[in-house]
Amino acid sequence: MDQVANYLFQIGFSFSIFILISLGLAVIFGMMRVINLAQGEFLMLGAYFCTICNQAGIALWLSIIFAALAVGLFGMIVERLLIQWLYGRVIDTLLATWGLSLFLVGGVTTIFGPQTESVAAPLGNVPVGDFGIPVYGLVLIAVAFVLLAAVYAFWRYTPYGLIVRGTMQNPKISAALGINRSLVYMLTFGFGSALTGLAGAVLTPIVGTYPTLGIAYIAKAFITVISGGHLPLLGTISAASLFGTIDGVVATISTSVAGEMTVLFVAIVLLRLLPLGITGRLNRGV
Amino acid sequence: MAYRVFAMQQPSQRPRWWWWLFVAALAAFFITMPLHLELFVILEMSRFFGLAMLALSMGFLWGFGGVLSFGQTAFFGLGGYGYTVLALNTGATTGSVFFAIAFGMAGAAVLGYFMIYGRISEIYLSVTTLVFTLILEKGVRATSGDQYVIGTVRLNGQNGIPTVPQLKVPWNPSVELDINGFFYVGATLLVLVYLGLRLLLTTQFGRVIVGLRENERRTELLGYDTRRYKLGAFVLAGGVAGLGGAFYAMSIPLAHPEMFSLGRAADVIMWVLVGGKSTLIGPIAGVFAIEHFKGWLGTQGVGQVTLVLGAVLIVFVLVFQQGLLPTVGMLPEVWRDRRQVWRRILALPRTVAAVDWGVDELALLLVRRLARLIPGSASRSGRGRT
Amino acid sequence: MSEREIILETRALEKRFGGVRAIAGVDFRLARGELRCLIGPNGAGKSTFFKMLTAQLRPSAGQIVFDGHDITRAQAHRISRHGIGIKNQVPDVYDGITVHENLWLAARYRHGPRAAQAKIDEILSRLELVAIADTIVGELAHGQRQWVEFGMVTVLEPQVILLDEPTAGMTIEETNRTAALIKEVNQTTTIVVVEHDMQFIRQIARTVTVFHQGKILAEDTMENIQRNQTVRDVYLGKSGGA
Amino acid sequence: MRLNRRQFFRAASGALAFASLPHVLKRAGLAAEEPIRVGNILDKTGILNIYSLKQIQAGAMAVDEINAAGGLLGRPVELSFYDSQSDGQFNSQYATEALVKDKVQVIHGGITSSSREVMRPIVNRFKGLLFYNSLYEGGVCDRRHVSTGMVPAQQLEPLFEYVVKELGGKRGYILAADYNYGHITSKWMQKFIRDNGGEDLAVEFFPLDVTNFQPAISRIQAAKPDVVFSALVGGAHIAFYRQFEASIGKAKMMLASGAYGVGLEHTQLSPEEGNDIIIATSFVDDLPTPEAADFVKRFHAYTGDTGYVGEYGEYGERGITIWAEAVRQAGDASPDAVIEALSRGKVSVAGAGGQYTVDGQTNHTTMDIHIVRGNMKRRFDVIRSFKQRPPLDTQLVCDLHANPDDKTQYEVDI
Repeated sequence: MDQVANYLFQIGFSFSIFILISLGLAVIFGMMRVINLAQGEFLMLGAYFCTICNQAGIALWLSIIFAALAVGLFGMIVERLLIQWLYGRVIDTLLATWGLSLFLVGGVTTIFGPQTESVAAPLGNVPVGDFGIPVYGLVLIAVAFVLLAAVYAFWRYTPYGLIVRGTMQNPKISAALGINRSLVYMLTFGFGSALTGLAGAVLTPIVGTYPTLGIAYIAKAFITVISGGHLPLLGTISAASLFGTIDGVVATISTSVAGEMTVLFVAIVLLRLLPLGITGRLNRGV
Repeated sequence: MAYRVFAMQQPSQRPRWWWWLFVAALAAFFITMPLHLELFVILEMSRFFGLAMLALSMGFLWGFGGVLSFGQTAFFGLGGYGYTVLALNTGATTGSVFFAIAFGMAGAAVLGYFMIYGRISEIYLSVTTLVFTLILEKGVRATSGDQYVIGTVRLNGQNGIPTVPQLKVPWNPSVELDINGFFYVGATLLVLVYLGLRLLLTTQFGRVIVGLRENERRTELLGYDTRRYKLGAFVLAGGVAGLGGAFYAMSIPLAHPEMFSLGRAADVIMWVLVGGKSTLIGPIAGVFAIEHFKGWLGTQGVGQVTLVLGAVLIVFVLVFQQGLLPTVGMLPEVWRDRRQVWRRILALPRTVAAVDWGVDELALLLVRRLARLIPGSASRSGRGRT
Repeated sequence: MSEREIILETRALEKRFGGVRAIAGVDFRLARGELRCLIGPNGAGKSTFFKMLTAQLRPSAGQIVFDGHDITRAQAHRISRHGIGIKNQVPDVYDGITVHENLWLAARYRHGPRAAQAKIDEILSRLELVAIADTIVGELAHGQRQWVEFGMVTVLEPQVILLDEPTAGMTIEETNRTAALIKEVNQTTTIVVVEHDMQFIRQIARTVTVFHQGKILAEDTMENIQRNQTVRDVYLGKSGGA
Repeated sequence: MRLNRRQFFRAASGALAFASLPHVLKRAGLAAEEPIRVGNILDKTGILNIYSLKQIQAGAMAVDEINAAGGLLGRPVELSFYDSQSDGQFNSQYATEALVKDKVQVIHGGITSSSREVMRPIVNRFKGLLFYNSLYEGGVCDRRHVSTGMVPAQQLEPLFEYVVKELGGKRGYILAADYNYGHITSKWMQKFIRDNGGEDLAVEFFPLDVTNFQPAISRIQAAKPDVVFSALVGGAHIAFYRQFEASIGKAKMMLASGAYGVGLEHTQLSPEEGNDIIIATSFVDDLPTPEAADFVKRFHAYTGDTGYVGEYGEYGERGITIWAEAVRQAGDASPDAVIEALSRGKVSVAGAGGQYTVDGQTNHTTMDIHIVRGNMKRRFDVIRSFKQRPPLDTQLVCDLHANPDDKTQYEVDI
């Protein structure tokens, strides 16, 4: 019984991590088609903002929100300075954001040093039979689900969501309808960045805060969104469920390396079998 | 989209006399180097040769085939490990070099078949190759335990294998090449690889590869089986990268998982981009420039090397798309027409901003107009039409 | 028409994009030697139809038979080798290399190294492109790029040439020249043209097929089509006439 | 000329101490002499530079103090620094550059066993000398390599005797970093658990970039050990100590480590997360000796940084002073003369952590070992000290007197 609960927790935890690291990318790459290789570093910045706020004595949950806002703002600046010149030039975007990624890792290391900073997650654990399940892990799972629902509702049911979806599908028509396209791009990029920053901030009590934090997650985030296919949210959820389950199960029975390698391998095979991703054949939805 | 208009010479043309002169001069420069340079430079150059082959494989595939594969580092690593493991087991170094080439090609063939015959789009290809090289890196790093042995060789995981055998004289396998001998072999092979790829571009195969970059669909509609050509280019580049890996492993001497890493993949892109991806000599120059720069930075204690490299990458993507060599090539012309050029450069950001989503036709046009200012870019070539 | 040999035929050809049927059951027959025009309002499915014939799109259902072979599932390069050449709507050329190199890539495969040069020279002079043979194609005017593509297709010497809007963006003179070229090529080759320019169609067409909402609405001589009330409704209702 | 430019960049970079400033040399009357060149190859940048930063400064401090005291054999010592960026490729590249181009007499450097194994063949090829100032898994038998750090028989043996026998940690679970240090160290750990009548339940390895230890922690919970032994390394692995405290807690299960603290982990964890972790070390700032206090004071004054220095910082001074003593005994700074002096076994210096004596048979160092425990002040309480422990494990397999050409790294077989 407690073994089952433990497995469920491991799978839920893996799934939540996949969701958290990919949700921002689902907006930025899935919707806007901006291939942002600095995504991992946005995650890392979120972690740093959260840590700084927390060390300044601000409550953890408030620090997390600050971090999301700060990274969202940073994302908008990046969009203005860098991305906006590169729309439609996929490979150039990839290269420039790779440069940004190196730059940010170098910059943060120069400013804060290489050492791991920390934020304590003081919630303790719930005993389930022989196992102690960390409360913060459960919080993380809850955050992932709430975030997912919020983003879906926002996209689906608010006028802003509609404007964004329309603009991403056909920017010329939106422009003809009087929508400030450039503004929509900037805000959407900022939104995606804020989601990523939030994810980084939520993760930091578990994984710590250090400059190369993002590098560990970037490949996972991309394969999740790419394997998901052309419906960013639905695709990301389905890919995250698949990969989260594989990772959770394999890592628990074998090692975490085996878990990661299995996920990457499954992703490559999946792309060969479904070149358009899991949602490739669906055509409605977000 | 490639702006080959900046290339100093159209690659499908048969090289002209001055090009042969250039190759000869390059070869002569390499041959005399040990005579007038200190030992350390010779060692450094030997190290660069392996890297330059990696850069060439990337430059050929990306600059001419239009395929941006991050997997070149994977085949580079496969070559390095393939050579090391086989040479340590058998003692035959020359055969192991050939094996390294074959190993790189085999890796490329398997991965390439998966992707190219699966018709994965350009960007998915980039990401898939990236994931491939990451899997290899993680896999190799996880072989620290003493159960991971091939023949008599322990793979050593994270540490790598520092006992890479030095190249021996092919016809007398009991004698190891000394530092100068290794330098000569590396230089010769680099020149040969460069020469081979350069001449390949003038053949039908080469022209179809360039056709793939320019317009894959059209090439297919003309009756070429584009998948075969693409796979051919991919496998060839894999072989060149494998050879580079073997040489690099011998030169430092170490076969290690960093050969597969993200950082290495970033380096390759930087070499090719900085040197100029529309040429084959550019990537080689890029290796020498960037690697020397990086080595210098590390002894200066100025802080994070990645900070500087990241900035360099951004600047080159945004401003010097063509890379250093082609940019330098257009300098005299820029000076002659400086007022006009300035006007155009100043107009560039505004023009780009005005360009519609997804279409940078205008910028393209502008670049082409700029290119027209260069003699030889829209050259009336001497190709004889009978 | 039935006494002439049918070279290209589609049976109940269909293409669905999600829930939309872009091509909704087309039975199309083309006889050897014909010069056929396809017309129809925007979105009628003409370009989609062409793309399915050349495997740039996969049919959702139905069959394509060319010269006795079922080519429904064939790869694009196979179809080209069977003998269908296409000029796409957007000029589909190699922008970064010269006119000569463009034609070389086309001729080399079909004719081998020795014959290729002669074929290229012939096409260059026929299309009056000799003077710009060494110009980068991307720098040419729109009309010239269309001709380069036309040249690439004809140098393949296919049995059937599909031309998707060959005169788009051309001046009146250029259009007239194109019409003459098409007629000339038609001496030896079967041609299908998609066009909007009625003037141009009147110049060249014998039989016209009208597409509407993914189906064939009518197929007749140009004169009869122009008198056909249904066709006029479709055009007037949709795009205000040609 | 070259020196000046380097010094300029060092000063400008701020973080690197100003080794051998010209005024130091002038005051000591050394400016005119031909300098003895020393290379220092450590990670100023890169993912593992936390281990190197204080060592770089301490090494520079030691060189400055030597120069201020009149130099070595009447010559100034010139320190060249190379940033290996936590990437083995640079260890190879800079080791070659230091020996071939800059012609250094000795290289101090290498943190990970990987970086050491990269440099060792190069040092042998160009007949140099490598001082490896880091704790490691032991067994390297090579006359051109000198280890000044702890090896398992020195560090782990007393630790395991204390934890397994005295504290009753009979059932042990081992977590280790996935490279040669972790693999060989985990074998020693298994051996020492068994030697003390305990049971080793499992050994797990983690790549250096792993941060999610939840699956491992659930396996630990299922196995119910008395104690978890860690040989985890680097910034990412700090997450383990955090997740361990959140899921299990040291109130329920003991946690002991061979590599905790040297990466300054305790300064980055919360007091609860670091409290009660038991380690064995050759130096902590909290050692109750005047030598330790003096070293910390000098380091703080030299760098202006008043934080915790720790073992890896102290290694910087230890390496330089031991080498300098060997040069004095040899009367010559060339590698072969220094090696000859070391092999006589008379090189011994009094350092911050006690007496350090290089064993001529193995080129390893005999030193004092202290068992300490993390406290709520993010520091360590010293529990017990062991005087002058020799590098027994390596001595069992290595005899450079008998086999001067040996270059093997021997591994323990269990």
